[in-house]
Amino acid sequence: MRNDLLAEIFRKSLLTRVFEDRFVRLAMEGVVPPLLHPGAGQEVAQIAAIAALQDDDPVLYAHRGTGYMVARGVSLSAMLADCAGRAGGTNNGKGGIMHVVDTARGIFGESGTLGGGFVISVGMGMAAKRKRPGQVVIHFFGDGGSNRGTFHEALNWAAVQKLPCVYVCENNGWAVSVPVSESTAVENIADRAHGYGIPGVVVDGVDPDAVLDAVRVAAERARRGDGPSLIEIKAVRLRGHYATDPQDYRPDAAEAASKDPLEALRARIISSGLMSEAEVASLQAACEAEVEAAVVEMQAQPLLSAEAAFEDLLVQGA
Amino acid sequence: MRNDLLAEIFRKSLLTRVFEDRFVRLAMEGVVPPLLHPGAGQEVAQIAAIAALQDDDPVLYAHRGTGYMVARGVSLSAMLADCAGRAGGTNNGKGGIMHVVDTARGIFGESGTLGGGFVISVGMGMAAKRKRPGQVVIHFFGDGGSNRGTFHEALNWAAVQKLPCVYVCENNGWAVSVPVSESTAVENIADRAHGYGIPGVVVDGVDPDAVLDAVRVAAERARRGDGPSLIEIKAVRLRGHYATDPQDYRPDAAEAASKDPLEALRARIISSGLMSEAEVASLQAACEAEVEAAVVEMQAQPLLSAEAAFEDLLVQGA
Amino acid sequence: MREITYSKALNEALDEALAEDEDVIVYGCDVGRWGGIFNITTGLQAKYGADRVFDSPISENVLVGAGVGAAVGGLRPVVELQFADFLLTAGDEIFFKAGMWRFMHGGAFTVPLVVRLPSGATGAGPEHSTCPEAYVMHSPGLLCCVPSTPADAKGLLKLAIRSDNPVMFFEHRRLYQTRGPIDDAAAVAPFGKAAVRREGRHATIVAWQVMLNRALKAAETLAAEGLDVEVIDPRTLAPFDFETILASVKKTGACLVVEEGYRRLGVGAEIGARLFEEALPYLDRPFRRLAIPDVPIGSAPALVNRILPSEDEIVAAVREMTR
Amino acid sequence: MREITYSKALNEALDEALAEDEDVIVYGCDVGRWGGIFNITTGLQAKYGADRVFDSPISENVLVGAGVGAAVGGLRPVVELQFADFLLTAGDEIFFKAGMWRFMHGGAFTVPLVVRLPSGATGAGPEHSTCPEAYVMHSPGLLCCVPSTPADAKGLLKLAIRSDNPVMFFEHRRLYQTRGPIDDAAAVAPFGKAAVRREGRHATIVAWQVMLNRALKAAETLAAEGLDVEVIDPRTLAPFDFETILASVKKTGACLVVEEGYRRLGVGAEIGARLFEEALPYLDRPFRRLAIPDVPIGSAPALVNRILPSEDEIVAAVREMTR
Ligand SMILES: Cc1ncc(C[n+]2csc(CCOP(=O)(O)OP(=O)(O)O)c2C)c(N)n1
Ligand SMILES: Cc1ncc(C[n+]2csc(CCOP(=O)(O)OP(=O)(O)O)c2C)c(N)n1
Ligand SMILES: [Mg+2]
Ligand SMILES: [Mg+2]
Repeated sequence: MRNDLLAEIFRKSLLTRVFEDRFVRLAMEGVVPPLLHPGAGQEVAQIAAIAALQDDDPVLYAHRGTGYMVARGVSLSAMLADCAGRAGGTNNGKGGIMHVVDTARGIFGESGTLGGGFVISVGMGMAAKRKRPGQVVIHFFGDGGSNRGTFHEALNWAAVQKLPCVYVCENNGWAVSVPVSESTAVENIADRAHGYGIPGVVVDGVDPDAVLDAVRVAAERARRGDGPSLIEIKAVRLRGHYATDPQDYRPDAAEAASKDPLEALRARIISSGLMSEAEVASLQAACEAEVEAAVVEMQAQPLLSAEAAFEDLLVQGA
Repeated sequence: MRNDLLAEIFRKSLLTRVFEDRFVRLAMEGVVPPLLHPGAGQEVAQIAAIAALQDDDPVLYAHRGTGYMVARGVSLSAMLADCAGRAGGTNNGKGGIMHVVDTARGIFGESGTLGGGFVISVGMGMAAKRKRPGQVVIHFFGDGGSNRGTFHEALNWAAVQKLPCVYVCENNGWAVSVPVSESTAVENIADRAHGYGIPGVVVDGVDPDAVLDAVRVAAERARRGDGPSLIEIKAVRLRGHYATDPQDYRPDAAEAASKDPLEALRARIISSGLMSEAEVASLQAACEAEVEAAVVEMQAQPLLSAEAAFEDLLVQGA
Repeated sequence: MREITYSKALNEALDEALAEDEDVIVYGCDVGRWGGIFNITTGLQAKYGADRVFDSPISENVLVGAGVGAAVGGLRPVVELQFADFLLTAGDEIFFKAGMWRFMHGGAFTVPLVVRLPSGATGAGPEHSTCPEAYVMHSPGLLCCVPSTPADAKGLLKLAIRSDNPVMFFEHRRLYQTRGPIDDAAAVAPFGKAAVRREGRHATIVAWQVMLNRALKAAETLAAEGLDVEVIDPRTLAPFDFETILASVKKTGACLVVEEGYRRLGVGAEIGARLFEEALPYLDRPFRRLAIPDVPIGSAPALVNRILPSEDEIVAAVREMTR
Repeated sequence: MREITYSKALNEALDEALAEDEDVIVYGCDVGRWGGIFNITTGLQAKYGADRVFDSPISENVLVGAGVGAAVGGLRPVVELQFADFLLTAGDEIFFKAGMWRFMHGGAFTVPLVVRLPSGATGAGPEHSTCPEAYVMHSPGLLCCVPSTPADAKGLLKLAIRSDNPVMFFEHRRLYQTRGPIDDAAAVAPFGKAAVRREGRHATIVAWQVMLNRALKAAETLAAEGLDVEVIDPRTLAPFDFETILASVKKTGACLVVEEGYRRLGVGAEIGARLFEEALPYLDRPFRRLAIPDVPIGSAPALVNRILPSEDEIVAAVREMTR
């Protein structure tokens, strides 16, 4: 891919990592509830995937990580405010980090029940097809979530209708403590594409070029009116399921740590001469500063009124 | 297959056809509600599939037809009584023809919501594996029902657990008025087996040998502990969705009628010299007599007490 | 005034909604080419095209879930589930996605979705017979219509499609062939306005759909005995017009709710509890409910009839209450 | 007497059930190797093997549906859904398969299934916070346990596993770490027997789980003011011991139900309606309910606390009722 794009993916991935690490520390300090499922290890692929789309193509995501939001430039302080129960957030105290939303940036939210997004994405594809030709709906989900029945119903109907949807499975090998091999009867989740007559491809989550290309191909197919695709990213979950998960069920934690795609990208950026070590260090410092500024901005926001509990349910007078 | 088995499949298929045709007439006369979904065209395959199993291997079926029950020798008058709201039925007025049950003959019932049987079959497979090694659970369902999410959840988990389950899709090309091509993104539903790492085979529903063989192979695999299989029978729905369906949505009705597997089997039986025309005629007469006797027996039963409405829900004192 | 059937009224509402707003789409199993297993969508695909009126796979989760997504994406989907019972088959999508997608995202979306739910006991067994309105009325974020007349069927369905909120629309299958007057010029009362179908002063009956018809017949019988019963049709269960019931019960002092759902924690439970909360000084007579006595609905007609509240039972209950 | 936590009590019940009956199996997401996300199944896989205690895919429909099938096939499955809310995600399997498989097949089967449902608001958002007991109590064919103490948690879970009926077992997550005495020799009261947790004569409060604890604290405050409140813990919602409540309310003349479910058509609605049906002459005071005010439960703690009934609100309600 072009150098500037690669640099941008690196910058956003770094910012995501710094942001989430700071989030975890805030959680330990009790400033926000510890409800983040860290995306460490998956942010490079998430951001590369988003880079393959138009800036406002709708994104439905799952619970792991904030790379999607950072990729689209969602306000960091807003995400923190969501979690801290303060004003200035995106969901008015309703959904914390789980339901970050920013429709102007194409961030269309998350289903708290895993697999709930598959079916929503189908309808969004139906609307895109009719109202916004050329728009592509992307839905990210985990290996674990791919065993929900909604996966089947959604992919089948999306394929029948040739909807402009791209399904991206981030297979990090684990669903909380359950390894994919014990929950899933097939090695590559992408193989399930056969059952819906659509392309299914596997890409390595360490390789942003491969991810970008795969999503581009799928998005072009979607825009042509040829229907959905299934992309499986072989990913690595560097941290616990949730921020403070001891992970004692996990024999592969050390091995995983050695496979950090962000480290690989950092090394590539430096060895290819795209940035010097010093430039990377100052980028890191800039990310840290940006995150600190977001923390300060969040903390300056007033707490939400408890009466927000009664808002945002029904549209009044409709 | 052996001649005696073929003759038996023919006899049972004929009996099923005669029984269901009589049922439809009873419905027109108002004796029973018109809730039968005629299995005409599918009974040969249904009965051949059952013939591949042990006599008490559990069967979960879908709504179309009664071949499974006739194959196992369920009392015809009991099935009629179920529908007529009389004593002597199998489900005490609760389920009519939809929920015929006869556990002694391995008939384990039906889910009224399509696709509800997939998940039940997994649990029955779990119980078979632990409590009755060698037992195989078979579940019949339609092409339409295969688009329920439960298909996906069940086949995946059955495959992970290597359960002794055999999944038989009777693909008759229609779900009520919707052709399979408009609801289903893949030509062969058997291809979905790839997504669960299990065998998926297609057989012609006109060919009882092929059906028998496919189910035998699947049952042996299940007994060996190698897990489930998916078999797709290309079937033909000769009648309407329900007994009195005018089927005006259906361009292929005449073509379907020309493909009646029972007629093909009748011709084969005669042309191969297994039975003479006269023998077939007298078999037909015997079936008719058996069905008439069942009607008489059913009509001699008292009507169910309306208090049965309150029975069969919870086990008392447990 | 014209007289049309309840099913024709629904068909007209869909037809007009499709004509008025090109964002309206209609889909579900068999609704396209065939016009629906109950013929409510007859002719609509021919008129509006398969892009707007279409068949679906048998996939209730995605039927409803896609409806939420399509609504979020700017369409106004009208989804048919073939039997109201299937609302529980799509439980996550009805209660969490339709009911809460807007809420959990802080009001970022509107969800103008209508789910049509043909309900009622016709002998098709425990999973094809219920009137499961109570599940909806218990759940935040969902509106709920229960039209009893052709005029309401048409008017409420049109309002439901225009609403920016998700609406669960219960059509009673045993009403499809009933006829009633419809005044094309009249404005439809908004959601949350009950109709007093008959005035009276000795007791109040709350009922809708098939039970409303039974209640009205029972009221005639009772009138001949000198008992004047007020009969209230709530028309929508969410929002719920409790005020009309309260005013009636303050006048009559006695309330009977007749419903086709299960009794325990049914709609009647809520009405009884609220009356007890808000009208105790006016309550002359013990509250009464007639409902399905907390067993599933079997298929044999004798069993079904045994548990559906009957006209005779309504008459007897009112006699007993007012004794 | 020993003191143990509620979560230890549940773990012991499972342990003993697995030891007593080799047909008992325990499964769900993460219950095997990890011992469950709330550590209720800790140690059980090591002790009984992966054939009897095992992990599952994230597939709630088959988790519950396979439970029904396994029960029909002669096992006694105990299934964990990670959050009670997911009961609606597996709606068909819970309400139609578990609740009706026996019924619709004329009693041919028994369905000795237990579904464990960790409930309660802990700030995890609208789909991970509810106490959805009312959906179960409204539905025929399901038993429903709501243990409030470690002793009941253990006793009722053991009974549930031994029962030949399907049992929805609600464990409140905010009780897991609470401790209480347990008398290993004492027989557990059967399903359908409420416990009077405190005697009193001025008002009756019905509450369970976290709300029971709040009610008991409120009762202490009220006692200091001279108001003696009777506090009843139903222990099981189906079967439901209405008689104990009726007797109490006949004595006190005033009833308040405090629950963590949605208010409209909640458990309190049923209690209120039944009292109004059966005890009108004894009802001195309007009925009162404290419950979630019919909005989903957001994630910010301030919002959650705003809508969960508090000790102060209970105190205020009783004061107002008895004024
Ligand atoms: C329907 C449903 N079941 C279970 C859960 C609880 N849960 C949340 S995340 C998770 C694991 C998800 O695994 P995967 O989809 O692989 O995503 P990952 O966490 O690995 O990114 C589980 C079981 C849920 N939220 N929804
Ligand atoms: C969950 C659910 N959705 C819809 C229905 C209504 N329904 C009953 S049979 C049927 C068509 C079934 O098609 P298929 O599975 O192909 O079986 P066939 O009738 O062709 O034998 C439909 C839509 C149902 N019973 N359950
Ligand atoms: Mg994973
Ligand atoms: Mg079919």
